Formats: sequence, structure tokens, C-alpha cells
Amino acid sequence: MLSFFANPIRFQSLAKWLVPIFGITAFGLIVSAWILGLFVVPIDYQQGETFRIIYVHVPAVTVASLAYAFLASASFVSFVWRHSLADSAAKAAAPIGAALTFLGLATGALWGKPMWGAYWVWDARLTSTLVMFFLFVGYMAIRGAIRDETTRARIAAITAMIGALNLPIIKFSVDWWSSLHQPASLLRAGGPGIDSSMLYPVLMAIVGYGCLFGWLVLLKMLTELDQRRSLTLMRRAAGRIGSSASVQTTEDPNA
Amino acid sequence: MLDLFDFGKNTVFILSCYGLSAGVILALIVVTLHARKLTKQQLAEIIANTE
Amino acid sequence: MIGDFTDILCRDLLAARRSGGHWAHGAVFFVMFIMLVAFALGPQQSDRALIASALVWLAACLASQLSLAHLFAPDLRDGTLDCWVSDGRSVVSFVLGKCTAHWILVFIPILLLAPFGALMLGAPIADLLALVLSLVIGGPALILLGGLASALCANLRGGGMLIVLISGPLLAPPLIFGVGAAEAGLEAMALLKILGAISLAAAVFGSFISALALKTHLE
Amino acid sequence: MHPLPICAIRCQNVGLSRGSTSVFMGVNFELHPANILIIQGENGSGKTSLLRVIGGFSQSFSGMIQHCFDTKNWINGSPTGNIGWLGHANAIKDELTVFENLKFWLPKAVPKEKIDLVMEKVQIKTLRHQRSYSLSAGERRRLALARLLLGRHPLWILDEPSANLDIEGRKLIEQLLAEHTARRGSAIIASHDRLRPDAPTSYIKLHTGHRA
Repeated sequence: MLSFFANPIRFQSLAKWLVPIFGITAFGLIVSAWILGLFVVPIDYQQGETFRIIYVHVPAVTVASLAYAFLASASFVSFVWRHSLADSAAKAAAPIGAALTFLGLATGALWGKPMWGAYWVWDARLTSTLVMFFLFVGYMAIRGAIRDETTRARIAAITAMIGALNLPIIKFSVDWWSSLHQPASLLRAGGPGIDSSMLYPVLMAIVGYGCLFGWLVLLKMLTELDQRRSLTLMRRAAGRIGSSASVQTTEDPNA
Repeated sequence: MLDLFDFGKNTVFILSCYGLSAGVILALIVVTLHARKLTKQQLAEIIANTE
Repeated sequence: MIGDFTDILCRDLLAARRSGGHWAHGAVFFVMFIMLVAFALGPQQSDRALIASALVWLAACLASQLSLAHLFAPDLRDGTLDCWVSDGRSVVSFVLGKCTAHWILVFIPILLLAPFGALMLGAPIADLLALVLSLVIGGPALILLGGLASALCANLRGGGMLIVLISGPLLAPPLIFGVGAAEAGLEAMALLKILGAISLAAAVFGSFISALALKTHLE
Repeated sequence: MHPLPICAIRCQNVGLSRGSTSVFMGVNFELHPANILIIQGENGSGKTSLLRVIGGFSQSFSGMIQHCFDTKNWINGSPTGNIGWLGHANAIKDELTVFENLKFWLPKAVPKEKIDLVMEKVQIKTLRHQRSYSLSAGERRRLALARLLLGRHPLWILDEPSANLDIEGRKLIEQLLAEHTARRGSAIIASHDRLRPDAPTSYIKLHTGHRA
């Protein structure tokens, strides 16, 4: 299946179908989840009104992690099969993932202040999310530093895969580290017994954010394909089609 | 209208969370669509010129 | 394999001996860091003693990363790696040899200075052995993981900044367990074992991935 | 001098693209032992890239490159280990002396006396104990040639070997090539200069592509 859609033309025709579906689903789900979350869902008796932040925080963090998984898998495909579509998928995913991670961190901090009295604690989950943000940024920075397209794809793919190896190790070490340094964990996810009327909008928002991610990635990939096509056409119009070799001769052609 | 957006003492935090999310997501969408539009135009121009 | 390793190690040590003391950069940074930290924290000995191990570890971690931007880039630029690869010699040995030379030149001076640094920050003498032991076991991980970032960014624009950005997340686990082991003392063998495992994994995977990255830069 | 192991090479329709840009395409040749191939072309026509592809540094080319070592079977894959590589860069460490630089590249199986021999051959024996940073550009090139002579590589790949060399130096290269082919070695050379090696020589010219 992978190789079937690895063809840019086939990918383009598939993407033309998927783009509107993802776009509309994302818009519908996110808007309705937010309206439900802001105005309809009854308040949580423990956390009060701040609970409403869950509808922007949880989907951002969840989809950001999925975005990193996507980035790493696309990088793996790009590295092993040297396929340029996988590379452009990874390239498209990085800035969106970084933005979602940033949203997750920022809304988490804004949630933390009224809930636990601090914008930031060096909790395992926060710390590894912060590291993931740096992984996204590092990935984009290393792409920006390499001019040659082949080298860029390969070095960037290695970087993304190292990050994927490193993330669980960091999670483990930070877990151990905070259990040593913090007396009792301040953060407790959710609280006891989430009512299903609170849960559904969260799921809607997660799916919505996921569709938003897919929509943006596809749009960016289509944009890059078009850019490449314009470049090729321009070069062909200018007459430069790369160098070609003449047949082997035994005479010195300059003599 | 103001009543609708009143969530007690934490209104500021909640609204800034939603505002920030909406802002960043909109910015992402605008940037992506803008780039898409530009390249489509460019490609159309080049195709028109070369034929 | 082993011959390739010793060749590159001896060459780097010889070149460093003639480089006008360039290798002492890390040790000088280490000493200055300790001194400036003491100034920043103020003269109360008791405050500093609590965090002495952590500070020494941090100083060692940063000092060992200083000259990493020049670990692989010169050999890539002057064609040494081209000839090395086309001669069919092992790039993994090349990476391990370079990192070992870096460890000898940069990290051993830091190891020798570390107990004095810790004492100056007010650490009790009883804690010194655990600190030095954790540095001995964790040091290779610092160098090899920094070397991995350096191999990825060799030959790139803005290499120094990129190396910090890439190596930062990689260095978090050895730093966490290194400081943990140094603070927990000699009873906490489990931590030293984890630290050793990190160093070992860095030697195996780090050198392999570094070699992959270097070969990619040759394409 | 002992004869070298055999290395022949065959390229079929070899091309290289960097992203959407084609660097070169349609390279066909067959190179036999004791023969020389000279690659010509303007600046930027992809000579160095072609050499790197043939040398086995790049895996992302199109077409087919086959090698034939001691046996008569053509195999695909990298000729690594059988190539004497002389690129633009000379692979010299400034801090080491001329002798130490050569000693670093000396293969395990070759005795140390060979170092003095090759230094004499390229006329840098008087510089034996000089630090390499004090060498002139031409002397550095001669040192790189000495390194090439240390290995017993059946195939030489030379990128502008005569760069920075005077007329005498160019004659030296022609002489080295003659000796190399006499031992059934082969060579692929990218060069602007009119090298006239005394061996069967074929030519390839890379054109910077323009639509006719």
C-alpha cells in the first residue's frame, strides 16, 4: 500500500479527495467540541470552571505526540527507501507538531496556575513534552542548515529517529528523577470519575485536531509538489536539463 | 454576551487558553493556505508561459 | 577494526600535543565555571555544599561539549574521511577513536580537577569518591552523545548552535542519573549501573549512528 | 613491482539527481585493467559528482555500476577498499610532519620502507620532517600523490590531480600513471589539463545540458 501511494501522481489524486474531508471534519469537530466544552458541559465539582481548558489542552498534547510518531515513521520510510514523498511528509509535519506542542505547553501552564498555583513544575509529563518541543525545533533547524536535498533528507531523518529513540529514555529518567525530588506528585490527571458528557467533547476535539493535522500536512505536501513542478518547468524552459555524457571515445575530443 | 463568557474567577485563564489555541491554529491555517495559493498561481503562470 | 581505532587515536593525540594546548580549553572552562558559580551563589558554604555534586556534574557536562564543533568537521573538510572510506577502513572505529581521543584530552583533565572543584564548593570529602566514580562511568556517554550531535552537524552552517540544540535532549538522561548517582553515594549501585548502561548504549548506538551520519555527509 | 589485483568497472546509463535537479545523466563506459579513462567537461558539469558516484560514496544514483575484481564476474556494489582516492582536498593534517602523515595512511601489510620510496618518487624526501602546514600548495599535492602510491589499489580515481602542480609535476603524474598501468592498474581521472599518459586512454565529455 505504501509503495502504491508513493507515486506522486497517485498521491495527488488521493490527496485531492482527502483534503476537503479532513478540512471539513476538523472544522466541524473542533468548533462543536469547543462550544460544548465552553458552554454546555456541566462544571466539574472538584476543578470548577478550569476543567474547560481540557478541551484545548488534551487534544493539543495528544496530537502533538502523534505528530512526532508520524514524523519519526515518515523519516524511517524516507531513510530506508529514500522516498522523497516521505521526506516531504516529515518536513510538513514538523512545524505543525511544534505549534501543537507549544499550544499544549502554554495551555498546560495556564491550566496549572489556577489549579495548582504554579505555571510550571518539573513534572515528568511537562518535562518530556518540553523536550519533544525542542526535538521538533531541532529537526527544523537542522533542515534549515543543509542545502543539498539528498543530504538534508538523510540527516534530518536520522535526527528524527534519534529523537524517537531518546523520548522514552527521557520519559523514564525524568519519571525517576521527579519521583526522587518531589515529595508527592502535584499533578493528577483528570480526577476521579470523569462523566461521559465531559469525555465525549474531548474525544471529538482529539479527532478534530488529528484531522486538522492531516489536512495541513496534505496541503503542505501538495504545495511542495507544485513548487517542485514549477522549478522543473522553469529549468526546462531555461534549457538547463542537467549534464549528459557523450559516448565514450578513444580520441581526445579537444585534440 | 458578557455573562456567557463569565467563568468565575478563572475566566482570564480559560479564555486565554481558547484564544491562544484559536489564534495559533488560525495562523497555521492562514500561512499554509497562503503558501498553497501562491504556488498554485506561480505554477499556472509558468504553464501558461511555456506553452 | 582495532588497528583503525588506534591509528586515529594516536594521530589525534599527536596532533593535539602540537596544537599549542588547545585541548586544555575544557579544563579551563571547568575551573572558571566553578569559580563563577561560587561567586553567583554567595559566600555561605552551607548552601553550596548541597548542590556541589550537581554543579560539578553540570560543569563537566558543559566543558566536555565545548570543542565538539571541531570533532569531525576538519576531517570531513580536508578529505581525510574520503580517503578513509575509500580505503575500506571502518568508520565506526574512526568515530570511536576520535571520541576516545577527545575523552583523554578533554575529560581526563576534568576528572582530575573534579574533586578539587567539589571541595571548593564545600562538598564533604566522603562524597568525593561517588562523584568521581559517577563521572568516570558517565563521562563516555557525555562525549559519545555529544559526538553524535557533532557528526550530524559536521559541515553545516551554524554548526555550533545546532550541536547544542541536538545534544541538549540527548544529554538529559546521563546528567540526571549522573547527578543522582553522585548524590546518592556509593550505596546506590543501581544508579551507577543505569549510568553504565547509558554509556554502553551510547558507545554501541552512538558510534554506529555517527558513522552513518558521517557517511551521509560524504554523499 | 608486483602486478596489482584486477579491477575493471562498467557503467550503464548512470545518472545522478539532487532533488529535482539532474546533475548528469546517461554515462556509459567500460574500463578495463591497464586502461585510463579521462572525464572532461566545463566547471559545474558534474565531474566531481560522477567520480564520487563511481567511488562508491553516493548510493542514490540511477543506472548500473558493476565491478569486476579478480574473478571474471561482474558484481554490483561498492568497490571500497580497491580505490586509491585523490580528491580536491589532500587529506593532510597540518600538525603532523610529512613522514607522519604518510605513516598514518600506510596499509598494515606494507613495510615502513615504502614511505621513503614514495617520498623519493614524488620528490619530497627533503621535506621529510617538516610540519605539513609549512608546505606550499604544490608540495601538498605531491604529498597527496605519495599517499596514493602507498596503497596497492588497482583502481585510481583522481580529481584534478595536476591542480597546483607545475609542468614538471604534470610530467610526474604522467609517469606515475604509466607505471600504474604497467602493473595492470586502471585509473579514472577528471582533468582540465591535457594529460597524455602512455597507456590506452578513452575519454568521456560531460556537457552542461542545453535543449537543442
